[in-house]
Amino acid sequence: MTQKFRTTDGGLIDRNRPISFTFDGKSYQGYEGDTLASALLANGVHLLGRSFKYHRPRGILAAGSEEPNAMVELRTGARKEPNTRATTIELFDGLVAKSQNCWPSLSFDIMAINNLFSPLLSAGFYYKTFMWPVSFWTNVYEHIIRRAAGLGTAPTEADPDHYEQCHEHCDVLVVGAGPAGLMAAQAAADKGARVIIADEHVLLGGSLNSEDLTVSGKPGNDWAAAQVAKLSAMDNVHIFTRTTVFGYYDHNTVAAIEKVSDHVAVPAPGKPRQRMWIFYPKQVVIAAGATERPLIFGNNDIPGIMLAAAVRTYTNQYGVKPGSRAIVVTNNSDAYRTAIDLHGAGVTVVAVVDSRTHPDAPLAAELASLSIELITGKTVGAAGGGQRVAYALLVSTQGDTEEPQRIDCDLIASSGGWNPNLHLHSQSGAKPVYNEAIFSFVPGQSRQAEVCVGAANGSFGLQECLDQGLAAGAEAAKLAGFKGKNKKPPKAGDDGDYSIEALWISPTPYNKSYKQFVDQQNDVKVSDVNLAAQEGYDSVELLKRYTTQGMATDQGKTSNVNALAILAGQRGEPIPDVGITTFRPPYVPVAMGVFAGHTVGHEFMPVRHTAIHDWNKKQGAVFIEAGLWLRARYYPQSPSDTMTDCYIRETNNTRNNVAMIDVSTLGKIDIQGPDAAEFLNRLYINNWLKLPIGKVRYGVMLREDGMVFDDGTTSRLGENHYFMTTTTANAAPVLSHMEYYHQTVWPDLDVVFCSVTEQWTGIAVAGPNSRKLLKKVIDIDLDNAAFPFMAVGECHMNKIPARLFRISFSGELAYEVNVPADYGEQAWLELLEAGKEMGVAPYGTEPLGTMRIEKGHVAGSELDGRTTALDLGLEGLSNRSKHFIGKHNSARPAMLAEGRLQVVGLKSLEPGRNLRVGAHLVDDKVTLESVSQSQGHVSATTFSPSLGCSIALGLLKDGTARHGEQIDAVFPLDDEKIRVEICHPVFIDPKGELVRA
Amino acid sequence: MHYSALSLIKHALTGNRGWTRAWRNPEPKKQYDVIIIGGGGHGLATAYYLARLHGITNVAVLEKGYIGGGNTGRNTTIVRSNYMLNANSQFYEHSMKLWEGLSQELNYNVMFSQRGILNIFHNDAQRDAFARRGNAMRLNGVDAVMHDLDGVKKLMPHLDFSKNTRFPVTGGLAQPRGGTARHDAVAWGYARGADRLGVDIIQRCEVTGFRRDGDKLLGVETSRGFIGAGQVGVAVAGNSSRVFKMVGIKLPIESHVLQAYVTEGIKPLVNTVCTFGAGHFYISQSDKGGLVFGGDLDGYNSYAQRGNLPTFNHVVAGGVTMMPCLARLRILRQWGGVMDMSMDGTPIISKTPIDNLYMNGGWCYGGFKATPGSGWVFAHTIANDKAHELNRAFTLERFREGYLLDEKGVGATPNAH
Amino acid sequence: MLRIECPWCGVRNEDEFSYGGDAAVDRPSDEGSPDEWYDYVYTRNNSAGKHTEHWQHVNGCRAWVIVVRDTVTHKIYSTVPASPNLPTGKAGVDQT
Amino acid sequence: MPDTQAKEFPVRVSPLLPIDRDAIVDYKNVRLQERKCLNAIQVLAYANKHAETASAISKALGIECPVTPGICSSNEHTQIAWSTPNSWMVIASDDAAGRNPGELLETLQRAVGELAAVVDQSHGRCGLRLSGPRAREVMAKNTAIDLHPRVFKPGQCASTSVAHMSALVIQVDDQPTYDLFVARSLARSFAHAIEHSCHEFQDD
Ligand SMILES: Cc1cc2nc3c(=O)[nH]c(=O)nc-3n(C[C@H](O)[C@H](O)[C@H](O)COP(=O)(O)OP(=O)(O)OC[C@H]3O[C@@H](n4cnc5c(N)ncnc54)[C@H](O)[C@@H]3O)c2cc1C
Ligand SMILES: NC(=O)c1ccc[n+]([C@@H]2O[C@H](COP(=O)([O-])OP(=O)(O)OC[C@H]3O[C@@H](n4cnc5c(N)ncnc54)[C@H](O)[C@@H]3O)[C@@H](O)[C@H]2O)c1
Ligand SMILES: Cc1cc2nc3c(=O)[nH]c(=O)nc-3n(C[C@H](O)[C@H](O)[C@H](O)COP(=O)(O)O)c2cc1C
Ligand SMILES: [Zn+2]
Repeated sequence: MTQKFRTTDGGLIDRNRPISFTFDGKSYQGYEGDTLASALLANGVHLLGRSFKYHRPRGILAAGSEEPNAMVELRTGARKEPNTRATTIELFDGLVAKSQNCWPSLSFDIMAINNLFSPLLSAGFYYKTFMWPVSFWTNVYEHIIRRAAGLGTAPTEADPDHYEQCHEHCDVLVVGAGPAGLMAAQAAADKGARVIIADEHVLLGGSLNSEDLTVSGKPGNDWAAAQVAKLSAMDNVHIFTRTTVFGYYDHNTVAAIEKVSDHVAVPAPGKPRQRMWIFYPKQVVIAAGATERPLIFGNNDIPGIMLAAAVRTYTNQYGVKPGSRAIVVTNNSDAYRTAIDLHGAGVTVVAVVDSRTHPDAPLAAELASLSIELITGKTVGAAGGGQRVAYALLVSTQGDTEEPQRIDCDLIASSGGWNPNLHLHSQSGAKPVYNEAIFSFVPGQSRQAEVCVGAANGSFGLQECLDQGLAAGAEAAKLAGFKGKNKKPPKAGDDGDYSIEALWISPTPYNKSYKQFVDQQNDVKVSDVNLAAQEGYDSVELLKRYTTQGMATDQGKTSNVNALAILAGQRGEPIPDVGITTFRPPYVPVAMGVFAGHTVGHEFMPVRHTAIHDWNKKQGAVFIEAGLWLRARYYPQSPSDTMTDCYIRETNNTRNNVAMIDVSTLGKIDIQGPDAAEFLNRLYINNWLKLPIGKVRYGVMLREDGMVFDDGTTSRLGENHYFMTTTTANAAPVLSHMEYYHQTVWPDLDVVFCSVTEQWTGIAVAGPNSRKLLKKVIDIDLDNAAFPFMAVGECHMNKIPARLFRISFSGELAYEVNVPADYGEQAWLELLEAGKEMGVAPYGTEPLGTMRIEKGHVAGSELDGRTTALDLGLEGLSNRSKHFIGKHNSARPAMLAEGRLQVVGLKSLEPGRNLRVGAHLVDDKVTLESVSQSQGHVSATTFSPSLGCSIALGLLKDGTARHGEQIDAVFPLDDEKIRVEICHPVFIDPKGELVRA
Repeated sequence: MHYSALSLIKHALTGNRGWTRAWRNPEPKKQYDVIIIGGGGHGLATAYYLARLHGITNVAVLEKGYIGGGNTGRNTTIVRSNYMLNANSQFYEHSMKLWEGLSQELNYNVMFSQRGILNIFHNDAQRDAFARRGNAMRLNGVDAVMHDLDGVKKLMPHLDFSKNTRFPVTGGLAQPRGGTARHDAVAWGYARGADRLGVDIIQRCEVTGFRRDGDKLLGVETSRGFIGAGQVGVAVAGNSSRVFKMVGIKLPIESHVLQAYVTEGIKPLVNTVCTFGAGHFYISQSDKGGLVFGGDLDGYNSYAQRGNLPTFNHVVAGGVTMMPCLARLRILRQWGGVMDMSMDGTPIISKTPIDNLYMNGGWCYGGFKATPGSGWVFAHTIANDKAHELNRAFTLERFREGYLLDEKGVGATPNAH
Repeated sequence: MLRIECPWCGVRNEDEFSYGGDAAVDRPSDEGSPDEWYDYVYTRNNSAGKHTEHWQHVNGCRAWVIVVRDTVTHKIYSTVPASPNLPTGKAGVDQT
Repeated sequence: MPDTQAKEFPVRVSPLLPIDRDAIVDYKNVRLQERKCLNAIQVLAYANKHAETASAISKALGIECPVTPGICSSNEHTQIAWSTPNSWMVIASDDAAGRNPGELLETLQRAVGELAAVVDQSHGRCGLRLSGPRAREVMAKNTAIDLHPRVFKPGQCASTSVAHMSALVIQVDDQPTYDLFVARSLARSFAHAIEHSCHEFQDD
């Protein structure tokens, strides 16, 4: 029979909807509403995996996201998810899961031999060994350590699913939909506030679904369902199920993950797998409940040893019997309910073992009425069994000197008390404080607009939870600006009491030693904690790092408080003095895809296209990235064309004839106002007060530290109207820089400006025939006298309104036409048409680079943020009698000292051997092997069609004074060395006659 | 107590009860020859080398919290010496050489793992910049290899190599000797080493001021009272400005948060340290199996020691773009450290305007790899009252004069380095 | 997530803004000494606590604003326009 | 500049051309379309001329020019959106009021005279219209500003980051309909990102 361990009835599963799944290749059945863990338990499967270090059998400890042990590999192939907690996986048809960290099989795992060597594998053992012989570290030891580490294996294919991110604002965010959260949401919503309530589970109600409790006379889960129905009907409430709030960030920003499609085999079309929500609440009510902590005794990690409340959850919510013979071991009253509920489900409860000597009388009476034995003043000292617990050995809390009492059982439900879930509270910046009544930490002073209620506040009584939830919800709404009367809380049925006495470690049975696990996932034992303290790793943080306690995928949710209590005991100090380790996001591990959202792959960064892009693409242009832009790099004419073929052809066509390039990517800034000239004068190192209307000027800007920032041309279009261009790379930084100075430093300047980069398509027409070409389409006089070098004018290009600039980057007679971008492609086509008879052709950025190198124009690779105007040969432009940005720091001693890298031209002296960017310049005494001081480097290279050799620009120590010398350009990465001649950086037309022709 | 496989067996047989403290827990003395403020890797290494190489053993390291609790304990542990500028290259290479013998030197396994570091590039401009750097490395005697696409595929088989991707991978610059180390162990190993040579390591002892008599430095005020010192070295990373403010020195440093993250542990997937060329993302896998990764600064002055959300999202987006199979792996923890960002991105290891007061800081996001080298030259600087050749360029005065060491070329914008 | 209240646009996420650094440094005049210029460009108070700083609302109205923020808690005390000459925005920008 | 007397005008080519369909997204509950032939004129007031400029614009266009941030006033053809502390974006489709290209620009230039700079951005922006019952949810995936009907209503606008790109958002009606304006060069990436966010609603 399948599902042997299902109760006959009850539970919140849908027994009419069976679901098939496989675990380790074997098929099982469960029901809708099950988790993988509950379904496995229903089938009597308790062994789920092997532990990290000793490969001990591990089962299911808990029933929620705090689970340290029950981790499986879920799904297969590209959808594989290692280390997935069986306790949080909603069962779906066709689910496939596998155990991890075991070989050859889960039940027989060879590495379990580590168990025998455990004294050797004590805390921090690897720091003390593996150092000899030295070479073994890299080749042998580390290899083994790495293979042993990690539990599951990662998928290696791209994830086929997608993820999303969404933003939502609200007045009140309620985290957790247990009784406290539901009340808080209701109270805030009743006042009209925009409310978000989020819970990890699909079924809202929190512990009401797993406990046998009543509210307003109804079963707790029914009350919760009614409450949820009421909230769903309100349009000011947004309910998020399957949504875990995982991070509390600055300024009350809260992040959550919604598992949109994890409960189905494959997401529905268009649906994301998971979605990150970024909430912007005015107020937050944290009603996240509490996590039970296990008692620590010998072999407390054997499958079948579970948290007492988890046992209730499996019994009540999932209709599962986690065992047939149970004992309950506790130090508090709450766990008695486990015995009562198990009994109700038909499980034999052999005994309740309470470490306290005076347990709660009514509860004791109730046990008696059910004929459940109550043993007080004792606890479980150790458990026994192989892959499933078989017995418990009882010891007195004082320690014994005789053989322990043995009780046979297949389930031990253990409760060591409760830890409020303070993660979010603590992440918000608050400091939790220790509370002696519950032997755990409770919320401290709030640092953000946040309050904890219910079990998260250390208040475990159901009535208290309802009362606090209501009051906090109402108060949060009020703080968010909503008025209205508070309602009365509903009446909770009696839920017993929660008194507790501390018991941190059980005494071990007489004369025996056992492994007592603190952190079950990382296999950290009590002895490891003690050893760490003994060796001086005795603050909580050092303890954590030395033993790795709390560093596993559960982040110590069930182990941290136990660990620090043991440490405090070892140090002989009170727990609050020892303190807790820092809570960090995320509250539960969250898939990386969620943080990335849509911003991956092609959406990681947008692409910028010019208006001529489609034409370029049609031509088969090869593109290059320039920031986010795509620019045509060169235009192959046949499949066999290499880049060199192309740029030589395109360069020749420009130098000898006429060619066009799309220069739309340059930054463009429209500047207007009475103080525009003065503003420019302060931005640039050169003079701007006397630029005539209709003229263009080249300018250089420095950063405040004296280094060159950007260069470009600025034109004067009207009395108070200028048009600036920047380099493509610096378009945005230059605009911000100008806005900075205008708004913060010189707000009195009456000038306005804005970017018009996007408005204009820019086309450079260059070459000796450029004037001839343009004359055919431009409606103004282009003769040299009327429109000389550095002139600008407004005109039409055929019907298209345009601006024409006579500037040149190539060193040829050249113009730049700007037209509104929607006309860009048409303008381009008209120019091509007009130039057809002259053989006009497009050219890309590669020949552009060639020509600028030949012409000695510095660009990005020389303006590398470390060069001054002097280094770049531009100091001549500067006017030091006026003020400009960077003036003072560009005159510091080191900026003028000898030994700076200065721009030079370089010519290969070895025909047929081309210089390469990134080569360094060294004197000829240096061999490729020797350590040396580089004297500079090659910043830009090309084969110069005009000179017929490989040339370059470089930055060379004191380069300006070294023209004519020879030096080696070395490229040790490829064992290359080329002899070069240092020369003036302007290789062609040094007087600039061509551009003025 | 010597650590070895043998001692491990011996102690295992006696229930591990024989292990003694790795370092003592002494009460501070009244007076020390040298006080080092800051029990991070740098402070502890400095103390170790002062004792070991310069015979100065009357030394205390004062740590306000627990040792290694600053950036040493929260960094992504990348060790490399792939710098471009000569002064940096030579200094970090010296440090690299010390790393190579560190576990033996300290008799403490710092798990230095030379799994290599690979900087991916995506276009010619990036390749050219890496070529310049790689060639500079080689000229300085540092190992560097330029890989083409196939070479990258061998080292990092799970990157997105599809052609139609936003940022196709075209190659990478590797430093095979680069790698990672077990960060905490570095602090602990130096602490134990220094302690064994007589250095006092004093935790939970915050320096709150300096006591001076005119120009003469007398010692430091601390949360545990005044402690006298002949010389004081400050190695407090992100807190440099706060400590130097106590003596009226305003530094060319801003404090910024850098975040890091670790995923759940998995079996080996990433076998080298790898950086993305198109976004802020770098990744490696720890000995414990977690993928440790990080990206850029949060971007604004901060002492918060925790990271914010937008940077988190951006870094992970870069990671998933570079390596799409990461999407289903889960992040376990996010944290942050306070970086001492200098104005040119290069550290300061230097004398200060105050006699007998020395500074070690400005490490930005790269000081872990410097730990041995930094301690070594800082100890030399303190012992000789004079910089070593290797830190001669790392002065405090270089900003005033203009002798900047700006690897990135972004100028005095600390959040951009 | 820092949420900065732009005096014009209202509260926006930090990723709409770009950081401009310490706003308490005064830019020297053209006659300023080399020391003053050095200080202005390179040295910072770098306070742990209240910090006056520039931000630009780059993905919004492009205004530069002066924010007073605690660098330890990240709490923002106030945000005001950097330029005294721009038309005023929304009333009530005290973010305390 | 442009000669508005000329009879013929060149054809404007949309920055989105390759994905030029009637609608980029056409699901039952959400639609994304391009607003073609856009006129977008930025008017930047000089120092102390803000109020005067506003009234000059109001007078010229017969629409109250907003002096409060975040407001967009409009009539049937034209929207005036508060844009930066010293500027507005005046938006209309070319043919909307039977105007010629350049006419709106000239009208504004004439109206503000020396009070303000008038800068044509018509070709520099791409306009998209997102509408339908799911439009708000699509926006929530792309922008962090609060678009809840209690907070953001028709007639309001915001310059903000949408899909990680700078955009101007105007709420047109409470269907809801949003007009989105982005830099021309980013238009395709932008449209693609918004389109991607709509996929979830393909079946409802
Ligand atoms: C997220 C992140 C990733 C990083 N990644 C890398 C990397 O991959 N590779 C790399 O090389 N570097 C990396 N770094 C940088 C590197 O961690 C640091 O540069 C380096 O650890 C600095 O070491 P330190 O000893 O100087 O400082 P710390 O380790 O920070 O030590 C300084 C100590 O001084 C103490 N202190 C401060 N003020 C006082 C006081 N008043 N009194 C007493 N004690 C005081 C602090 O508590 C602290 O323990 C990273 C940093 C971070 C935050
Ligand atoms: N016996 C005890 O000592 C004890 C301890 C704890 C709780 N209780 C009982 O439990 C109830 C407490 O009520 P409550 O409302 O405070 O807590 P609860 O446990 O009933 O509800 C908390 C809810 O919050 C959810 N949650 C927790 N963290 C979350 C996160 N980060 N994101 C999203 N959801 C999250 C949980 O899934 C759960 O549904 C009372 O009925 C009380 O009697 C008793
Ligand atoms: C290289 C490295 C690896 C880490 N691996 C883990 C890990 O596996 N599990 C874990 O919980 N934390 C891990 N951490 C994070 C630490 O738990 C901790 O967050 C970090 O040291 C910062 O300290 P704090 O969070 O106490 O401030 C790692 C940290 C580093 C630097
Ligand atoms: Zn704004």
